[in-house]
Amino acid sequence: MTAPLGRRGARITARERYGAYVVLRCADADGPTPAAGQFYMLSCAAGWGGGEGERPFLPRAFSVLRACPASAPLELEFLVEDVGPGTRRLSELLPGEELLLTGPFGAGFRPPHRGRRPLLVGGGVGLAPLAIWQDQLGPDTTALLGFRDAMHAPGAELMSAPRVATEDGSAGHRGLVTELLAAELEADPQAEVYACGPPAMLEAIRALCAELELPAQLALESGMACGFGACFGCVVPTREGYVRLCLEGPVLDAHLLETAAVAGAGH
Amino acid sequence: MTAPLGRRGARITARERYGAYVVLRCADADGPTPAAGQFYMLSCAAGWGGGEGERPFLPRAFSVLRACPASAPLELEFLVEDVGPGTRRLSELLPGEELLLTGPFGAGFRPPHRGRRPLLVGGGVGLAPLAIWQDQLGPDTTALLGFRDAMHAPGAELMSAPRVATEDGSAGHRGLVTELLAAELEADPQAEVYACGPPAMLEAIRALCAELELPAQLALESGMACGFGACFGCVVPTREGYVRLCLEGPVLDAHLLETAAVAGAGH
Amino acid sequence: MVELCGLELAHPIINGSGTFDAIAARRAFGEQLLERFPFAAFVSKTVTLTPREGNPPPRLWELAGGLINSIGLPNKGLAGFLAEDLPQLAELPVPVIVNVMGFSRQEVAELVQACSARPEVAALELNVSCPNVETGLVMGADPDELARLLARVRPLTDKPLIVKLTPNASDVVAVARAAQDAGASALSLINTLRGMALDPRSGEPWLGGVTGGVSGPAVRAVALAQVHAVCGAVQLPVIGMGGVQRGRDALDLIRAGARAVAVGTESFRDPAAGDRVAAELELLSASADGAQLVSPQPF
Amino acid sequence: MVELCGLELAHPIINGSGTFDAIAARRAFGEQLLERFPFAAFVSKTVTLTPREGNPPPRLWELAGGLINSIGLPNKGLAGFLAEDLPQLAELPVPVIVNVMGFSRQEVAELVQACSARPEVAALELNVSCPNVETGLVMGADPDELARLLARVRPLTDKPLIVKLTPNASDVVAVARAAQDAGASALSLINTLRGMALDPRSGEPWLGGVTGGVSGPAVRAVALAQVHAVCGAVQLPVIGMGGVQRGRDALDLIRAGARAVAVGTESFRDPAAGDRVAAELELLSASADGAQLVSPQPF
Ligand SMILES: Cc1cc2nc3c(=O)[nH]c(=O)nc-3n(C[C@H](O)[C@H](O)[C@H](O)COP(=O)(O)OP(=O)(O)OC[C@H]3O[C@@H](n4cnc5c(N)ncnc54)[C@H](O)[C@@H]3O)c2cc1C
Ligand SMILES: Cc1cc2nc3c(=O)[nH]c(=O)nc-3n(C[C@H](O)[C@H](O)[C@H](O)COP(=O)(O)OP(=O)(O)OC[C@H]3O[C@@H](n4cnc5c(N)ncnc54)[C@H](O)[C@@H]3O)c2cc1C
Ligand SMILES: Cc1cc2nc3c(=O)[nH]c(=O)nc-3n(C[C@H](O)[C@H](O)[C@H](O)COP(=O)(O)O)c2cc1C
Ligand SMILES: Cc1cc2nc3c(=O)[nH]c(=O)nc-3n(C[C@H](O)[C@H](O)[C@H](O)COP(=O)(O)O)c2cc1C
Ligand code: FES
Ligand code: FES
Repeated sequence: MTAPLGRRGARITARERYGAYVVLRCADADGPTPAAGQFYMLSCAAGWGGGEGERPFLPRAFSVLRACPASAPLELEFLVEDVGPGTRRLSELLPGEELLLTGPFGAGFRPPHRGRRPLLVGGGVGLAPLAIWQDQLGPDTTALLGFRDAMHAPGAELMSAPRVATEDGSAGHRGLVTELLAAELEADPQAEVYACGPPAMLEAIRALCAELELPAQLALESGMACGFGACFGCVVPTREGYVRLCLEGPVLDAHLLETAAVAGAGH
Repeated sequence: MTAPLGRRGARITARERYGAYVVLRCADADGPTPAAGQFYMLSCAAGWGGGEGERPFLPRAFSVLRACPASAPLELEFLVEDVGPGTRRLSELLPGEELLLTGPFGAGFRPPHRGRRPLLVGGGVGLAPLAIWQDQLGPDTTALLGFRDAMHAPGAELMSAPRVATEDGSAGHRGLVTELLAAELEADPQAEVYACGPPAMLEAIRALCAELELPAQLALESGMACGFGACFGCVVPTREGYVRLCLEGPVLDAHLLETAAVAGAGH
Repeated sequence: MVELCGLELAHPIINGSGTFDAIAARRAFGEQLLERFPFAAFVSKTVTLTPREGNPPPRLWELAGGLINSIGLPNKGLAGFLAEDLPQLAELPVPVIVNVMGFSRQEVAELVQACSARPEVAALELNVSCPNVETGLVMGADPDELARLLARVRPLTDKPLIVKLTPNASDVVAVARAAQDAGASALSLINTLRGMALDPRSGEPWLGGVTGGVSGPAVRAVALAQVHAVCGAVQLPVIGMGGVQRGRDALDLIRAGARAVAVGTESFRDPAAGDRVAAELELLSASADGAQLVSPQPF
Repeated sequence: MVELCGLELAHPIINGSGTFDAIAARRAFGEQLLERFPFAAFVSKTVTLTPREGNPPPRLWELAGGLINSIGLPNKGLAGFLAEDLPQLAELPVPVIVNVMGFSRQEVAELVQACSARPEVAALELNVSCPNVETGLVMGADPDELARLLARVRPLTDKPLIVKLTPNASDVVAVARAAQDAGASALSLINTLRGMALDPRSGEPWLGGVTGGVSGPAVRAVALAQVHAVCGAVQLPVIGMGGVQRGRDALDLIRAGARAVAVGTESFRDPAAGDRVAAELELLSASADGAQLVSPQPF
């Protein structure tokens, strides 16, 4: 999906808390329906600046969590975790206030290879692109989600019947979601993995899938200034050299990567 | 009154509109009761920045409109007119939100000379220091107020029985408040003038009082970064050289000035 | 219409080199990019003689009102640029200015000659912010060094040769004068200010390239001072840039003497920023006293 | 405790010259200023040989994350300072560093000698951001010019002589090396960046002094780059400054090599900023991995 040229306003229509997360819903009257795995660059029409260190200044990248093309105008949902001045300001937005956005940008998920069963694996806010992907693949698609603790576990409500791991054992399996994944893959060698989460988790998944010779599509993060290929800031190293994640990604084939632990990404 | 050392938070307790103006009321638990004519430097605890030109950054100077020492904690009122990014952000503050302030700073009004009748003359937001002064001098103290138009005239409600002039004739005398003043002074040569308003108005008042050889105390404005003598940015030229308005003013004896039209002040 | 060393521009707003990739933007925005191209001319990202991967990430760090970048001039190299990119850039509805940088006079000469030979190229912009590996001097920080460079390359092209100055110089006016005397067609400034950031966790330099260049509103006042000083000292047309976000910022640079204005960092926030700035500028310029529009509530 | 060329400081945070007037602050805040003085040493505003009124107003212009000032060094002159101000500054609970500036080597020599003779003075800071009227060179932008100045004045005092560098130089490291070789006791940087603003109404320069100096968070990254470069090149203790708002900014400068850190513009926003930054810095430094505190939510 190509994006409208220029930044546009989108009114917040709803805001809901899920533990440590906020889901923002907005009306994107002028935008096209995004593909699963695509992202937008978001900022606020008012008060974007003056936080910690006088930031934010640049817009912030957000995977689309959910798109409701049936509604007119198109409604988009984003999942926000407050980790710094940009996400703080965004998570304070109230219904009626205005979001500024550009996008949708980037290359999203590709359908599973013939005969492969899609398996969604997410950590924390990494569930966002998986939710819209599950919407498209169907509610039966297996989803494994990892969260840090009880504050974050409510994020699981955003997907259909996920299996959950928490590091503190407050919900589901005590431990890492990669442990759930390992068990799952052992049981099903026909899986195709779709994953999004912190760099260390993605790298563990990449390594595991490489070992088992399973296809995996990883939605990565890196620091982005523009989202449309203008700044060359978002590059990640691949076997084919640096690629701009905003153009060639954010979803990359795992076999393209020597590592999914991207410098400067994550928090 | 000396000020507490350091910036402190003050919760907004009320916010009221008077036409183009907003009156903010806040609880200043740790501050002393200010003198009439003193001022505070105000900013917002959140979202101070990211407006027009990525400003505001510095705090903004505001005369105290009214102090309610009877209330515990002390409550302060400020009168805000939205003329730029700082006043815009301040005038959006809602009850419960936090103001940051330093002050009270500067030298306020001195009592009238023996046998002199105080006469308050204000233009626009310049009414602020006159309101608290009238509170102290008594509600009978004559006040003449000038406003641009019908949008601004509601500011008159903030003082007791003022006589009003508006440039567009929408309320009171059609014309300038200095016309009311000239008539008043003709009738009463025992007046002592207390004035605050835009530079051109103050200069007209200064010239008039000089001609009539009447004492006048003028509350001036100039661009201020700090409010407590640190930056040397707020100087105004006087017969004795440049003086820091935040320390020696904002109220200056008219006879100290060759002109009250200060470079860079007003909007 | 604005005339810039022979180029006819529809309005004074162009892009800053390296802040808009028209080919990538066409992928992101589709054909509407050509229909509503936001700039009156397109300046390419810096092209070097040989291909460059650029610096290791992270390459960006956000600042108060700006950012530091340490991109490291990734590009396909001269041959790749001329073969693959230039034909695509030629499809843009505006003149194409190619920005080049060499690490020696010989390299710059080759770049200028090869680009100049191509009809798609309307003008050349010389990025002189890098050191000359032969002399150790930053080409654009030393007037004599720059004069020697231009003496070598100016005769090699009939096309306009714009020199993009570095702001990290003790005396940018002296450098500007040297460029004028040596035959530059125009000057552009400012490039980014040298800056740095540390990783809050490790305390080590955050940027893969260790230091980087500061841009955005944070540098606007520095840009205005340098443009004002240079315009007061040379007769050449000047392309002003540095922190432009709004028509009013562009107006400031024009009032300081600039003929055209480039938008850089603001395009990251709004891909149509060039267009918006041009429209705001026109509005401001149209009013007899442009400034009144700026301050909507004179008392 | 921090040792800075012989001075014992209770913590590493001091004020930037010209950004805190302790005498005025005592008027505004009363005696609590002495009880909770926000800095570990007090640096005076620049003192010149003869009294100066300073520049005509307006003197300030707000920027994205900073401001431009064109104050113009108003001061009572050496005699007035020594007679009226110094005795009052001596009442502060911290060492007093006197910042001086002369427009010729002879002027600087007189200032250094006279201040050095006063026991209230713990150290001297030389502001070398102005041109030498005899040579036309900015004393702090040219290594040789600075070396000649220090050769003249260094022998005149046994007290620590801190040289405050200007950031508006092509090669600040070369200037720092020259200062070290010529016997400076310490370096402080950065002073303000040259900047400008126009009156939005008239389009004329806004500041009475036409150009001014940019300070605040907008210059932080530039300051960090210069402090890092200088600390990597000299052995002298360095006082780092430029845009410090929080303990973390001070920590960055210290990690870049600074011994002490000055807070300037942030004191305008919060008169107790020095105190706050010192407390935040201590908290950060106390944690084994100071940085964890910075990023409270590692995934
Ligand atoms: C394609 C993509 C999709 C994403 N989708 C989502 C999503 O759906 N939901 C979600 O919550 N997040 C998402 N993110 C992450 C989100 O963009 C970041 O969390 C956000 O940008 C952080 O901004 P901040 O201002 O809150 O924090 P910042 O402080 O800007 O960033 C946090 C991290 O950035 C680094 N950092 C610290 N200071 C700076 C600085 N000055 N400049 C640069 N880096 C700094 C550090 O590593 C820090 O831990 C996505 C990112 C990408 C690239
Ligand atoms: C002692 C004192 C008491 C005051 N009391 C009151 C009061 O009670 N109520 C009230 O409403 N106001 C009062 N003011 C005025 C108030 O402080 C200003 O209106 C306010 O600072 C404007 O800030 P702003 O960000 O809204 O607008 P700005 O845009 O900062 O200022 C408006 C004017 O400042 C100039 N300007 C424009 N851009 C800049 C810039 N970048 N940097 C510097 N100047 C610029 C122009 O002249 C412009 O017209 C008082 C001022 C002083 C000194
Ligand atoms: C990410 C980024 C990349 C840049 N790349 C180049 C470049 O390749 N060549 C060049 O001459 N200038 C480059 N610049 C400098 C800009 O063209 C411009 O001079 C500078 O950013 C100031 O303008 P701004 O504040 O509007 O961004 C780059 C700037 C940024 C922010
Ligand atoms: C209003 C103002 C006045 C200043 N006056 C002086 C001065 O008199 N002498 C001097 O050496 N530096 C002076 N400076 C520079 C500061 O000491 C400091 O080097 C600079 O502002 C950077 O620090 P900051 O960003 O924390 O303000 C002044 C700065 C400001 C903002
Ligand atoms: S975010 Fe700018 S190129 Fe990818
Ligand atoms: S406002 Fe800073 S000295 Fe007056």
